[in-house]
Amino acid sequence: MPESSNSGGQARPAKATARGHHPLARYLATRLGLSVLLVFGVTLVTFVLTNLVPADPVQAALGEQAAADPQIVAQFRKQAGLDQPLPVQYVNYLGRLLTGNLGTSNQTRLPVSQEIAKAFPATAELALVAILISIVIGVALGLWAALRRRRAADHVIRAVSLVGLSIPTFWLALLMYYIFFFKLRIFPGSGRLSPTAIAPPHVTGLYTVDSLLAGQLDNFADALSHLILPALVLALYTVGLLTRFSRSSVLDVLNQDFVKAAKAKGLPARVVVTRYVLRGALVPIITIVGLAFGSLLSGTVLVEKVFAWHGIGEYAFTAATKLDLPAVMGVGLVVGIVYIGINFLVDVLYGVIDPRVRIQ
Amino acid sequence: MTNETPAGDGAEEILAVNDITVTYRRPGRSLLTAVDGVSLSLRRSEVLGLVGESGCGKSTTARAVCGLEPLTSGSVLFNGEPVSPLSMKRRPKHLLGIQMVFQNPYASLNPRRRIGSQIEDGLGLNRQRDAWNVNELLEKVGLHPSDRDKYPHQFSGGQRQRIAIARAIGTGPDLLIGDEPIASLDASLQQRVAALMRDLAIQAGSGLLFISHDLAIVRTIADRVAVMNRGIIEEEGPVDTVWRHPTSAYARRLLAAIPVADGLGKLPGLPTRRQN
Amino acid sequence: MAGINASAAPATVSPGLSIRGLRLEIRNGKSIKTILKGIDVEVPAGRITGLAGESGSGKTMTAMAVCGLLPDGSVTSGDAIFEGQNLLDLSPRRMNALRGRKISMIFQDPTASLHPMISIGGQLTDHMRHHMKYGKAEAHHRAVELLTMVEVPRPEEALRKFPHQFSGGQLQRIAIAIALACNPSVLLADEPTTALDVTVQAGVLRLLRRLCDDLGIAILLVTHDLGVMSALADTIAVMRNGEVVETGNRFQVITSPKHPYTKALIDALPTHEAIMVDDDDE
Amino acid sequence: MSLEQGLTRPRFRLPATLRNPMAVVGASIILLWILVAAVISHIWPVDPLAQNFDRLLPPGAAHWFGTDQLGRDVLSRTLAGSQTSLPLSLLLVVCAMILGGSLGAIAGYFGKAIDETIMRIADLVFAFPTIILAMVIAAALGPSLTNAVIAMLIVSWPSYARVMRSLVIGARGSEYVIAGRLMGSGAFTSLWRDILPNVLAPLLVLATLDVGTAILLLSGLSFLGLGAVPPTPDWGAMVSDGVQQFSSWWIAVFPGLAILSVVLAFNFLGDAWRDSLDPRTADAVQGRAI
Repeated sequence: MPESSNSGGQARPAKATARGHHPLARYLATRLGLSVLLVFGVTLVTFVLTNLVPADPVQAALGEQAAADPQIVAQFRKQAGLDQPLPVQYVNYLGRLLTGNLGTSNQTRLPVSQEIAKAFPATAELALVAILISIVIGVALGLWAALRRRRAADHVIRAVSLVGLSIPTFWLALLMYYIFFFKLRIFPGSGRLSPTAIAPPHVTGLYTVDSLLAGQLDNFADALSHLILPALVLALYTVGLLTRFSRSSVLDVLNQDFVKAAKAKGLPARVVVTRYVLRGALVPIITIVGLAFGSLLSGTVLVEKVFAWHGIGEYAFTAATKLDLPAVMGVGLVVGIVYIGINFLVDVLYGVIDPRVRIQ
Repeated sequence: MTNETPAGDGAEEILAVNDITVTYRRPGRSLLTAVDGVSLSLRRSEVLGLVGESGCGKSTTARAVCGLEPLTSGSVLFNGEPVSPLSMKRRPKHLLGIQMVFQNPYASLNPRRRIGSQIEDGLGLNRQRDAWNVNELLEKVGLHPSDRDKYPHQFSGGQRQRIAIARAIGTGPDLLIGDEPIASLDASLQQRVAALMRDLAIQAGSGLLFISHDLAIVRTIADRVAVMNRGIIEEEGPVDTVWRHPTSAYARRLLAAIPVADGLGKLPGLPTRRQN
Repeated sequence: MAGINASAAPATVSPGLSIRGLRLEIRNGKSIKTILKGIDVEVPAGRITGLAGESGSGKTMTAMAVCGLLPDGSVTSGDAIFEGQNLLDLSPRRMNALRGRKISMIFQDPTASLHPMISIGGQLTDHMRHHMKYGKAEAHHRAVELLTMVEVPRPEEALRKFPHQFSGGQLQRIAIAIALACNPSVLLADEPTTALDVTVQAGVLRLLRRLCDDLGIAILLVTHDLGVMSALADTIAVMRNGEVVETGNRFQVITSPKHPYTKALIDALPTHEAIMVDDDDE
Repeated sequence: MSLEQGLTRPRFRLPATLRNPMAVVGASIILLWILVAAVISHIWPVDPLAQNFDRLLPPGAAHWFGTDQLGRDVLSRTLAGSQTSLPLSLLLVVCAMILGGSLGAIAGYFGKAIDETIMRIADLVFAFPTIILAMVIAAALGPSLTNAVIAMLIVSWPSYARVMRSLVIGARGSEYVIAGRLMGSGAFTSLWRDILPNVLAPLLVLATLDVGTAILLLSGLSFLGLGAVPPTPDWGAMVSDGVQQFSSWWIAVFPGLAILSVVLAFNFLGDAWRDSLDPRTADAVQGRAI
């Protein structure tokens, strides 16, 4: 029985299932738990910043004139629950959040949640297109640079990606708008649609998708042409980020023995790259895509204003410049939760892609 | 350093490992018992070889003896006193007499300090102040005194391992542990480095616990040998007895599997009748 | 080193591999490192030819040069004759067509040389389908056959599993199956058992011997372990610093080495006198 | 056999880094801007705050970079902008590195509850996109450069903590550190003598690259009106002025170029440095790319 020495290895998987649950399910449950915990953390941060940090939250909420009247102040404190102990205030705050109440904007006197809900699809559309552009271009450039490392293409791609990481997004937005709209008139100007166009019937809130669903091809073309320039500007930083990281992830994989082994099998270079190298680099690349989403969401705050793109970014910009605290906090909270959700999705993808997570 | 008492029944026992168990909790998996009721003892100027294949728990045992691995049950006594696990605090004085030489010669020395000062750290612990000096130690391990001002990366793997041995011996240990100290070296060096470790340990009057997967080399330097498999000690005894007349099935299988460089083209065997 | 080579076995005309005067330099910027200084080794079919030496002696590079997987900036000269053509002169395209088909390779650490995210079945069949133009069913059938041959238990099930679900010894058997998939004539084995435990190693060594004898493959065994060498190789070439210092049949090289370096290597080994394997005494 | 390549510790090699042309370009631009911030902008003849009636003048002989909506000289304001951006970003990075590095080292070395506490706080910061959190904090604290820097410190220490923690955990288990502990060194000696010197280089690379990020973040906050308060000359605020004065491109273009040049310079330097520490690239002969 020459096999007897190896049979020990077979005992391993059998033992592993001792604790029951499917490994992927357990993994996902852990990640979900962590995400929920983080969401609570995010609410804690916004609570602390709204209620404790401003020198005088009452004045921040009421404005200077009303805050001078002690009676109004006292009534406001009572109404807002500010006379209660902090933990109670936090629980009340959570309760309000659960009912979708993010407070009222100091500027517009409208509920913040309502305004954010209105702006959300615009930003989602922009960010999704930008991340798609970033993934396609960034991963391709990173792969190319890694395969041609230390040669001309690598050096050029490196310089380009570093420029992408160094350009201030808000400045680039202004510059592109000036050149391509104001001077050259290649792209349409601000907004999500031309002033004469009528928005497609609301389904997803993404104009490109909605117009296609409604079969309005002109509207689709119009929405797309408005989308391209801001999406490209927004994507430049993340393209740089993804290029750099894809390059180093691919280099890591190229140095692995299994790539050498795949080449020793005589597989064509194309197969080695797509089947062995890219798949090996996929997990780190997906991680970075998750992070890149964060910088995209940050970028929208700096880009949307310039293109008059009525999304969360523009709302946040206006709120920040006007020091509209409830609105700023609302944006922080929503964007934070969206970002946590995206990173949870990344974790899910991880589990699906990597058999070492999926099967024990 | 001239203490060359041969290992005998009269020599004092420095290490007593009594029925220790070490268990790990693997994330999301069942418990892993790496060491399962191991007992060992070691006297001054004695060399005990601990042999087994990867994952058998021999390194975990070595680390538990140093206090690097918390015990699930059992006890380790060093010079009659229990070995406490290494915490964030300084290691208690009475435990400084246990020193270790590690497997990987490229990681066993601080890359940013001269080897001379690293050896001096060890000398600082020696109760006999002038037992050794750096130059002597370097010469003992076959290096030149002028090497003391060099950095680790200027040496080969074998040389680094000798430096690590010099540092450990310099402390004047009662117990020296080698955790696979020769596994990363070229075959032609393994025997020599192992013999050097034995000679220096005996010369310094300390006991040597030598962990290795290579029974053929352990045999040449150890007085006694313990064969470990899946966390338990399958067989223990004087090295020649285990080598010539192994009684446990595992030890026989291990011995039979060692390819012998005899030029005969004999394929290492797998005993055919293990069932009994 | 031609003088020492006199005792080498005469070159066979069979589909083995014949390495003559192999030189390798690696150029990096202005620095030129000479890795191999004229290697002569015959790797006849149906025999195992050992390439021994310590780390840095160039034994692995010799194998890599033969299958054309060298680092950037490598320049080779000399001959590596296989089926009447010099492998060193082949275009990358033609070399790629031979690799994994006629000349295949196994590596030291099977946990690293198999892709952790591709199933065993995938890694065992992709080159078959490319080289042999097998269909899905044909490739699957052959894969099961191969796993049976290398004695991996429950082959059908194993094909669906991933590398992390196997022990090192099983993985090396799988790697050997991958190497043998397209019926190669030459197998380059680079330290095939170094990462394995001795008891597992014993099984893999026996497997390699059996495959060599049954299939008549020419095996080039690269290892630093003279014990493994003595157990498996029919002829042994000892390398040092990019040169072959001694070649001869197994028994002669190990029991009466001619070159002082070989002698020193053998003397450094622990003696095995009186190793007792009481196999048959009950 | 591959042990040697894998485990040779990265060594501190600035000179080798500076042989890289990219690093030379980066270092030169940085030196030039330091000179501008420390000397040239102070002795520049035109007052960056002086307003005149020649508003929104395009670049010309009198005003090389033109004038803004209040008739201030864009060139002298761009030069003066370096006085806030550069020192504040450098200060911020140094503070973040010390704060985050220490916390990360403590978390990594001591583990357990300390580690959990520190890293969960870090995770919380990472749960927000950077500018969003900085914006939220700066808005709560009120607009000023100091508050912007405080907000940035809060958002930037965790990346150092994470990197430092993983470096320390990697080094903590390495054999020379354990050998040191076995020879009786306490936790502090072990950290200071055995671990820190061996993990410092990657941290410094991160800091170099982070100066660029800090400048982008600071100017971003100023662009949002949460940083420099008018009339302080600040690059981000100047670009913001350009959004209002759309057709006068020069108001925004020059300060933007200033930001780009400094950030790019730090990125060039940091990237070249990282490259020289990278065993994969330092050791160019490793196997042909496909």
